[in-house]
Amino acid sequence: MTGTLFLQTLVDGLILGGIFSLSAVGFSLIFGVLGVVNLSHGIFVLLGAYLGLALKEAWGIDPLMAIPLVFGALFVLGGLVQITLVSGAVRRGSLMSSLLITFGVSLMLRDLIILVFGPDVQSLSSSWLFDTFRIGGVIVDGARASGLIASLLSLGLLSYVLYRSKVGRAMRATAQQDFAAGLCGIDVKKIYAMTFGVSAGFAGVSGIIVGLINPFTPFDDTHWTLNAFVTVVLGGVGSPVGALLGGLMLGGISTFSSQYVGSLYPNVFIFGALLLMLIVRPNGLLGNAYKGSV
Amino acid sequence: MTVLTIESLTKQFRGLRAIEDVTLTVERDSITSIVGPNGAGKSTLFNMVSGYLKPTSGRIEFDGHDITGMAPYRICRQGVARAFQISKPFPELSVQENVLVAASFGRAGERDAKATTTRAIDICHLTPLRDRRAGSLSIGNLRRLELARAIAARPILLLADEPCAGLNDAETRELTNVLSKIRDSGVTILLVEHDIKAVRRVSDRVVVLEAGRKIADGSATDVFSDQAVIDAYLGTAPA
Amino acid sequence: MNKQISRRTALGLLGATMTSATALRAMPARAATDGVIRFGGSLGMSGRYAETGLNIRHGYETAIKYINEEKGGVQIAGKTYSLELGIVDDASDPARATTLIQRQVDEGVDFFLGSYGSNVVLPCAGITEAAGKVTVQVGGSADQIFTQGYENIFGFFPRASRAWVTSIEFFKSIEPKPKTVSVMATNSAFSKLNAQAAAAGCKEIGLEVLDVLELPEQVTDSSSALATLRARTPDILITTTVDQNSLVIARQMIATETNVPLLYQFLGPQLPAYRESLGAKADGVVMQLPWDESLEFTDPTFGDTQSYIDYYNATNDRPFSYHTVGASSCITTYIEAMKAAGSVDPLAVRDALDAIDIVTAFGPVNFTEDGDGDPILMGAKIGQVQGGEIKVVYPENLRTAETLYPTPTWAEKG
Amino acid sequence: MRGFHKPISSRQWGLSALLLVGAVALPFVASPFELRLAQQILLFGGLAVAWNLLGGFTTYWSFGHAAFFGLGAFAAGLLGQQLGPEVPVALRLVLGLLFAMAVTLAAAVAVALPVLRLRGIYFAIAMLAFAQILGEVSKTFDVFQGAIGFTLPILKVPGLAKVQLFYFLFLVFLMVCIGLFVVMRRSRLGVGLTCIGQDEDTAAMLGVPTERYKLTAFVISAVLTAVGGVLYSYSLGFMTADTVFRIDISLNLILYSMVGGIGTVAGPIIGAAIMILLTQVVLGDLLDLHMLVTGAVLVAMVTLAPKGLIGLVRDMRRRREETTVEEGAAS
Repeated sequence: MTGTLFLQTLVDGLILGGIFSLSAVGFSLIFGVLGVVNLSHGIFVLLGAYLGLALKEAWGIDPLMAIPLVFGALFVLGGLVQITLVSGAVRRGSLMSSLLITFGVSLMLRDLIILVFGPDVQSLSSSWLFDTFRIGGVIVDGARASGLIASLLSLGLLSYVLYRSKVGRAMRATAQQDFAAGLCGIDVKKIYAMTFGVSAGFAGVSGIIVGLINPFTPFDDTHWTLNAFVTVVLGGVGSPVGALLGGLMLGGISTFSSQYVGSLYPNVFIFGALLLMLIVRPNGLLGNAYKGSV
Repeated sequence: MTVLTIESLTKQFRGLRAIEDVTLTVERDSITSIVGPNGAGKSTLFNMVSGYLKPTSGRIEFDGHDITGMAPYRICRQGVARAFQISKPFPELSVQENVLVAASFGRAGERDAKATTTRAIDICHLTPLRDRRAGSLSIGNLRRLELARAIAARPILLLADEPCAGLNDAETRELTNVLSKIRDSGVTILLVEHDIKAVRRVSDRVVVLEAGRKIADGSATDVFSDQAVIDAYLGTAPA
Repeated sequence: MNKQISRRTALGLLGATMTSATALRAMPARAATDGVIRFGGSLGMSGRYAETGLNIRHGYETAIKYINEEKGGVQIAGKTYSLELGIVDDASDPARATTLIQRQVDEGVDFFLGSYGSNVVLPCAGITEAAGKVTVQVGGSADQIFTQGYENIFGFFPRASRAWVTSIEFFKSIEPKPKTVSVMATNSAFSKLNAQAAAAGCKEIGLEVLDVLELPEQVTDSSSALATLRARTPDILITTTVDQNSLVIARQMIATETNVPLLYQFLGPQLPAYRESLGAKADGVVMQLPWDESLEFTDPTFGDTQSYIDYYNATNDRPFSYHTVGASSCITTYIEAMKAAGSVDPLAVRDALDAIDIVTAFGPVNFTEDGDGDPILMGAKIGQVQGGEIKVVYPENLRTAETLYPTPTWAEKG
Repeated sequence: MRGFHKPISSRQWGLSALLLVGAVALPFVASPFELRLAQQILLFGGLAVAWNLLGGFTTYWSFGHAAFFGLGAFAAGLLGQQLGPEVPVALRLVLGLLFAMAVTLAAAVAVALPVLRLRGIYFAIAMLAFAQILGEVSKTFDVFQGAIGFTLPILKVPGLAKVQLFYFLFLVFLMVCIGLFVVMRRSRLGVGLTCIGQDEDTAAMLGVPTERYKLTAFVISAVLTAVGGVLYSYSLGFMTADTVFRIDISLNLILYSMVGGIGTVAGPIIGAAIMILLTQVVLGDLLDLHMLVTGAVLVAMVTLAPKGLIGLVRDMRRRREETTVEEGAAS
């Protein structure tokens, strides 16, 4: 019994961690490449969930099938937000400006979501959602299993893009030294917009998975932004692997503390771990994937 | 009288000996220059004197105290100031305020800070620019601000790190004048400099390093006519 | 010369202060005598409880629209009044709420419709009470709202510690007799207070309380609490969480095959969104039902519950909820109290509210001495989802279906 | 510290005195609503000034000052509850203030020692985490009553309405904050902090005791914020964790400073006034769109005046001056 409980807790932690990872990777990317702490990140996660909902209600598209569409739409939206609103703050290089601007963006987008979808609790549902598997004594349901798989696939894909494609290399170069990258003929502005777009896209994809597993409201964005914060600090900035590691840690801390300490305490433990990590290793377990490697 | 004594100083980085058994002394109220090709170990030596690096072996004595391996701020308190090549002024403060900070928080203490500041600014030819924002200064002016800030702390010994790098002839000449004035005001200077013309003009004594070893030590005229120096240094980097 | 300048500056400054002070003062208040009764109040329209806020707002608007447009206003002491609504968003921030409420008080609003969340309601009540204004609200039910000695505040719901009377009676009536119960709550005031009341009530009738499980205020993962439930399964699981959290818990119970003979969710299953999200799995879930469509009541404004529903549906896109009906009945209650008092003076209306005993589309309205809803008359019924619809299963005289107990496991429910 | 700031001119003194007279007179001419607005401007303006004691001089931007705001409120409230109704309200408030200050002092020192070693965004996030932890802890453990909340006794002073009374308390609070800020800015501490803000390593090299200065500013800022929290909770009469441990309180302090001008005395107060008037008067009646407009105004302000309104004016003035000075005036 105790062994099964431990395994179940571990599996739950891994699944939760996978979702945290995916939902944080975009935040991490923007932080790494643009040096911007994107307070509107959580809103992009929610936008993904709401777009998935709209697609399902309008054309009956299964949320998982909607992933590419949602990615595309949010890629464009994210890029536009960067070009029109955030770029001003990045140009001035002020952390404070970028924080306030992205905070403003989150207020605006949240209000827009409320105007379009209302403040109600929504959820994405699908026929296979409640099918459960049993492996040994461990129970996993369709929503979570698909969530974990989609998270790992997306993170893998992003790694591939970052490390193997021309755009990815340009992003990493820009992260290290935007001025030098500019001298090498990289269009830094375009890379910034692309990065914001890719981040928003991945946030949106994670939003679909979040929506499959949990109901959502327009006011959950702070929660997801904070989670992304914690994930990035735990794992390290700017790399999919860092996000994965941070997310898994977050998931593990969350499920184990609530199982073995008390279901009320995960938040205390999560932020405690965050504080501890900041003090011991402010750059996260993996350090800054871009800035530390040279 | 000797202000600084360096005895058989050695610094080893993994396999590399950056400084090997260097011994030298710096006399009070003199300008002693350290020259040598890139990688000769000048910066390493400087960093050890100012406390940013701990020597592998050897001994540094300043003003009668052993300062080997001491923390930078304590060495600073003892009276060693350092002027960096890449000067970092407080950009939003005026020239005068920049110097005033150094005077107030330095060894002199706050009481005479105002007078010290005025004098340091005057010595460094910055009086007309005293109210300018440091962030708006040209590179030559910045170098002199860096020196003014360093001497405002009322040091006994000033470590000046390539103050002439990147300056044009007129600026270099002005800077060497300032260095002489600083020495005349009673501050001993240890200078690391690439610009041989400047070194010749200003130095009381020149020490040449090559590959971590001292290869010459004496007056500028003597040193620069030494065949070993010409071979080792001037040969590789014609001035 | 210099002195003159400073004096001029001083005068200018003083003038500026004065003009800005008068400019800030909003439009002159329209007193009730010129034929308009104004209702004010705040709702949390942008925050975690915005869904409830929107439902309540629709209820107020519907009643006021109906009275103004269909009935040509209300007659009180021989005068005809039209109604006006001024609701603001307090964003669940007490600083903002108190300021905005003060503004309405200053503007001469006499009748307030309350917000929810005791940290907003209580500071606002302090202001309206001191100004001699009245509040009737369908949101807050925390005990503190009614035990602070405020005389002018009324609530449609019985205070939390009394909200469990019917539920406990219902548990007693179940056959075969359940023996054990567990309670699940989040660490918010609403949830904690209700969990305490539920656990206390269960103990009183001899049910053994196995666990009181607490979760963080925003639940994303309840798997560990559910593991405890699987290890020590109660006959009844009570959740005193708000809508979103209830849905999270239910979905995770399904996902982890955590079965209990009876799942009682205080809030959540009442919402269509909840039932849509769970589909057939929602069957068997039991809830508090402050109001249900199947309960037919007469209504002095709309005639009866059915005509209210018809009018609501004809004028609104948004589906109604019990909060909507309660909010509409709030207005009706105010009007009836004014008629009874024969006056629109707030204190006279307050006295009439104290004594009010009417039936509205929401059900009977009768307040306790402390101002909260009478626990028997205004207490919730018990509902159960059966065949995708909510059926009233308790009290017996109102029931539209028999209680299903024990309920099938999640897997059995298609 | 002498030499850094021009002495306060008689004109400035005069203006301040005038403003003060106006502020003292206001409760006797303004309506309760205006007074409530003014209360908020005084309180949150004061808190923003207190935030600037560290964040205005240096780049140590705390994203979690709500932690101290809440800590103060809880410490005073719980102590007041323990003392019980036998103790007069005013005494409970005073004892509560002292207790809150002591608790916050200890907490601030404890959290500062590790957290002040972090720089930039890491410091900001650590403070945010600290505030989140305190909020969670107050709700999680029933002894703190954060989830359910508790009432605070009503403070009464004969001859003053409650709204006037708290107006004056907040006014005093703001003046203390302003006073400390002005004194600090002109002191050795302030100059040292300014240097830390521009280049911490250089400041240390020049002999500025950076660790001690940062700690001092952090602790003073925290204790003042706690005082604000105590007064705020008493002004409401009832509080829960959600009343004080609010991320938006932390963010607003930065926002107000940013809108008005970080590192200035008047900036945070002007910023607080603008934003509070905007959100609660101009947009107060909007039910649906006020967040959208607030967000848009925020983005516009930061884009157009990144150094705040005061910074904007100053930059314009400086640009004019610097173009008149010849470049390279050295001979």
